Amino acid sequence: MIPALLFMLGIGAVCGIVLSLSSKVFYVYEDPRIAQVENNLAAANCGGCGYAGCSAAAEAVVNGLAQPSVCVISNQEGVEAVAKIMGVDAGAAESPLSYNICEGGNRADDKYHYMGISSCKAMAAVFGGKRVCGVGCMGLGDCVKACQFDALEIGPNGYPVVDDDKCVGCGACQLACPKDIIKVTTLSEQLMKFNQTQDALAPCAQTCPAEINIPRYINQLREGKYKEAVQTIRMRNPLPLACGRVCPHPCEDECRRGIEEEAVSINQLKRFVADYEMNSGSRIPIKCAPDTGKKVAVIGGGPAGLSCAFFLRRIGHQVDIFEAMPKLGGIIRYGIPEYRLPKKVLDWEIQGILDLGIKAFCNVRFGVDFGLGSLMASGYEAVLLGVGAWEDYSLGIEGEDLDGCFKGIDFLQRFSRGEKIKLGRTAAVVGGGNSAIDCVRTLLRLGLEKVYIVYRRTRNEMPANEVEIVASEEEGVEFVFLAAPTQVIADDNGKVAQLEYLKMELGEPDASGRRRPVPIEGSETLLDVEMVISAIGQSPDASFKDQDPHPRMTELELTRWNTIDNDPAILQASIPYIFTAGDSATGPALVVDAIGSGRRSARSIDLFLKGEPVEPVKDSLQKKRIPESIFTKVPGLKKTARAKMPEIPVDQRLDSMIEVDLVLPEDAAHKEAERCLNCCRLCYNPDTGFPIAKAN
Amino acid sequence: MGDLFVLAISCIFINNILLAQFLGCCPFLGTSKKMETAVGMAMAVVFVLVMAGTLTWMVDTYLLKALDVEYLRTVSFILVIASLVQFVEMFLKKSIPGLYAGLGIFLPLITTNCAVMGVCLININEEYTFVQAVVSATAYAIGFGLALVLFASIRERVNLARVPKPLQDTSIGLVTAGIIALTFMSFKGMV
Amino acid sequence: MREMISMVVVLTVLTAVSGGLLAVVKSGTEVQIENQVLKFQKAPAIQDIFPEATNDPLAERFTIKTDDIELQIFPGKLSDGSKAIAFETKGGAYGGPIGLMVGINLDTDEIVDVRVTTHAETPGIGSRAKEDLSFVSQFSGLKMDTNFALKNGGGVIDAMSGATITSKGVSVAAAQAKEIYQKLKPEIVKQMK
Amino acid sequence: MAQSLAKEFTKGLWAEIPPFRLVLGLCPVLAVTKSVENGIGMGVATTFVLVFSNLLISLLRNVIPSKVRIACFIVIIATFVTIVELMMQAYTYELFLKLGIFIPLIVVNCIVLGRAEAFASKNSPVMSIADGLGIGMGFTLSLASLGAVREFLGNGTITVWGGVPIFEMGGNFLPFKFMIEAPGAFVGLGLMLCLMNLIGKK
Repeated sequence: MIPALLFMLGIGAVCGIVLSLSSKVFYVYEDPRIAQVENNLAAANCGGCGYAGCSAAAEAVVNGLAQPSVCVISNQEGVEAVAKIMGVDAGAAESPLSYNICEGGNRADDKYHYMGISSCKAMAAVFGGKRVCGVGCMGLGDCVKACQFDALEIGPNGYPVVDDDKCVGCGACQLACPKDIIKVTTLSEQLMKFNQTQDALAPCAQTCPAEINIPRYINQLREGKYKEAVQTIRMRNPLPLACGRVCPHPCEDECRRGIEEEAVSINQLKRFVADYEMNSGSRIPIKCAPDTGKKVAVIGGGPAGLSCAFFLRRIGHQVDIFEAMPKLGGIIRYGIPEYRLPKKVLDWEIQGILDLGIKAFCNVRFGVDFGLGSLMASGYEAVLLGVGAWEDYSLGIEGEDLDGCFKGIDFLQRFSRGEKIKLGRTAAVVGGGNSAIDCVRTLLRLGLEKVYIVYRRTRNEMPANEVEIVASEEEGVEFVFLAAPTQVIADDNGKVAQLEYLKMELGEPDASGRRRPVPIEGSETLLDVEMVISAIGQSPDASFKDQDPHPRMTELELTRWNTIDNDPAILQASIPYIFTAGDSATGPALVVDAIGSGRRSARSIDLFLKGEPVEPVKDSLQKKRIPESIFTKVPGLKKTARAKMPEIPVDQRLDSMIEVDLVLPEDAAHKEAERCLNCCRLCYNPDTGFPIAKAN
Repeated sequence: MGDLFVLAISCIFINNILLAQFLGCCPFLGTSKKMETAVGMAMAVVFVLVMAGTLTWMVDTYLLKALDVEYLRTVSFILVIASLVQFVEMFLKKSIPGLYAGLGIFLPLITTNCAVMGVCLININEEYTFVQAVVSATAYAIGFGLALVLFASIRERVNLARVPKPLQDTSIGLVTAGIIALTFMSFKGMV
Repeated sequence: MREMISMVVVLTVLTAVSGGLLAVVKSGTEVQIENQVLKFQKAPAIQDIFPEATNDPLAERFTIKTDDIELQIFPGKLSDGSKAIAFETKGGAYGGPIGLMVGINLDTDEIVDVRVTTHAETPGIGSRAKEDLSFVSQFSGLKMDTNFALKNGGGVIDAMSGATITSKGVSVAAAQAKEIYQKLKPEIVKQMK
Repeated sequence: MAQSLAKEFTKGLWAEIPPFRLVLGLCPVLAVTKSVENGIGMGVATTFVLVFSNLLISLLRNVIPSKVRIACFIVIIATFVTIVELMMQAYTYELFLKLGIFIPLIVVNCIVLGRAEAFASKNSPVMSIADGLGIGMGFTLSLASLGAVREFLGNGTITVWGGVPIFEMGGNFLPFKFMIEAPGAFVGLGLMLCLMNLIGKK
């Protein structure tokens, strides 16, 4: 007894002292999240996860290489705790949940008044519905009666509300509903849903190229549920911070309030909730479906690639991104200047995407550093080519290669990467698009004395965003409209000295509907500038096609604009396992277009990986509108002023690259959200009397 | 010397710790998915096993047997091994980061590796001398590494094959291990 | 600092409690374990060695202590009246020590029979020493001054094919028995009376 | 309370049954399942250790500093393992001989430490006992079933307790000796895992 006690006492003390001392002596700093994560793993060091021990697994989780559910022993609680530390969702088995797509409820007018019927099914059979809206909920609660688990009830607005905690995904409600309003879907199905002609959609949601459920997130914002709002956006758009800053918001063009007065400032509301998340200090968990074990290579880490990778990852595939530039982001990092989208914001947003467990390899160029052959050998089963459009068009005029001439995207990109560019004192930027505006505004911030925009049509035809044009006007850019450059003239040292242009006048409308500019004979004019930047559009750089020695590469068809030939409904290229998205599929377009097509290509890739036929979405609403939802007048509105975007005064802008546009303050955001009519197909909340007027 | 050689051969091949004695199976399956991991793990096991084998032999001979408390062997061995591993890990991390990067991350996995504890116990049960104990620990560790690396290289190939769904992953891994074990059985006639 | 102290204290107290607890359990089960070892390991071997003993060798066991050896002796009275003893020695093999119960006729100094008691060898090979009676029966009737080494080592014992090391282990154990016997015989005879 | 207690208990029997669902603690599974009897013996020993170490760790969970928790858990587990070892030596000596080195090696069985860390260190004593009992029983069940398969195919018998087969194949049956050798252990477990995957799809 005594020797045993002494022995154990001794050995315990020695071990304890050695360990506690060495933990002090050999202390090394490491990411504190590793220790936090490790504390929540089972710590059995069993190796069941495939990593070398719990600390290695914790490190892998923190570095985004493993899922929070990596531990094979850990229970759900542990997994959730880890997920919380990492700001991603637990990603356990994907369970289907009931999901109600109609939030119109009793807002739509009744079409039939027959008080005796209290069953949706009977109502649908007898009258084909109760309300004027052909797709909306009838609100008689067949689904509620069908639910065995008490998970459904008719909410205050007359449509069924699902309690996710109680729902088991049995599907009884879906069977009971005669209108396909309530659907039992998994997360993956919801993520891969595209707008269809029979959906209950507001005009803005139909217009948004990313198909974000706009009324839903504005409603959530209004209720103060900012996190839920961000989650709603992330169902369709992985880059709310970037889009909230740079999107030209086509959605606002179709806003019903915009028919009577100024449209709701949808994009600013998106930016408000996105900024709220970023400034809150913690990431909102992003749900991912369980791993499928399939591997996809995404080439190009721009908005299209990121979007495709994000959605593929969320539906459970393993995704690796290959990027030629030193960092991810593509055109939104290298083409959009800091004052519009700060790199810090972009870094934060991209990190959140990578944290889902997406690996990124930067500084590797497709066709040079790796090719189709090496991808196939590494086990990738599908490839997304989202290489963007980085090749500037040439003006095709004499003197274009002189010292002092630049090309738009090339100039912005080189500047973004920190390259020292020899600047002149004055500059002319040729072109009327967003890149041209980006160039002039950047040049102003670099201290140039005089910057011109030379455009061959007038201000009305400029394709750049209106806000951008206004901002550049405020900042003192001089516009030279109706001018077509004819040559660049050098001084004695071979440097740019003047730009010669021909004056134009507007003639008959051309195919694009804009009036064609016609040159005026003998109107050559000289403009004294030391720099000329041509920003007249870009096309994809398809040099990889010749560089990659893989024999199948010859089968990849390109269009005459150098974009990758594809079926726009499925984005599949001429080689079946290659898909495309973004600018390399369509030619230069909006960021939000790229995001939408990234998700669309993710859907096609998913189908392809599952071995199902890659077919277009049935009854797709892509680029179309539901005719009955487009109104010409919207009665019942009180005019209220649209929230004005806060911005930094012009005199403070020009000496740095500081972000110009600011986020709405909370009260202004709420006020703006109140302006949303929460439209659906037919119904909307008029400013007067809802829901009291309808309840009677 | 000849005896030690025979001992080493029998520990590496005939009584291979993984395939004949079933010790250390968890990391065998866990760390064999990638070749890199397998090599790192194998190195770390050699490293720790030799140290642990030596240390526990000394604890047993000079403390447990001397005090006549041999029944405390299990408790004291595991405590010594766990502390040793943790100590070595902290030491490497601070002092030799290069080595730590290579095999340090595998160290925690070894605490609960029954191969380490098992070999230490075998050394005592067999009443090996100090030299024999060191040789057997080294040889068992090499045997572990050999089996692990062999297995990992086969597994990397198997991953590329079309395996029926229910058989995938661990299941086919175990069957593969069985076939390797079958080949190792043929070493039995060697000594 | 405070944290470090609590770490050391908790660990120390815990190990001490564990040590104490185990000491108690050990002392509680000690006798029972000894009985079990006798019953399952030694009894069957002795039964085989002295199949017709007229006494109970297990019950009459006694222990001899000299300076460096502590030996348990099982005395047996053979059917022809001669006195015999059995004791256990150990020899090493690669799979672990081999215990050998050696029965010796005190009157003739001849081996009555030997049996392998413990082994931890690879199943199917080492255990043959236990099952393969033709191997151990080679020892029966040999004088205690025989060279028990294997034939290739200059002795008289044929090794089992495919189990050389095990065979060697057994022969080492037998040689050890010879040494002990020659040293302790007077003491044993005295104790047997 | 009672409901969640039952849940913790039953999850070990199917939803998280080791080593099929939790591929852990394979060493004893492979090594001792030459017969049902060995499997049951090992399973019961492990269950004992699981239950008592879970209980003690759960009681001490607020006292143990987190930095030395693994060391403390190990000491607690090792203590119970030694108790089991001594008990088996005293009362079921034959089984003790058969299981040999795998009894002290319960200490490094990942399941035991895993449950200690993942469950007992965060839950109440009663729940921890239920968890330990459930997982332990599940482990016993798996060991016994794998033992049954291997013993039946490899030896043509089924032995549940005391060394006497309760079932024996007729004389025409030629056992697959390979099944009770090392390779058979791996292949047997691999195929059983496959079977579990087949029938156990949720």
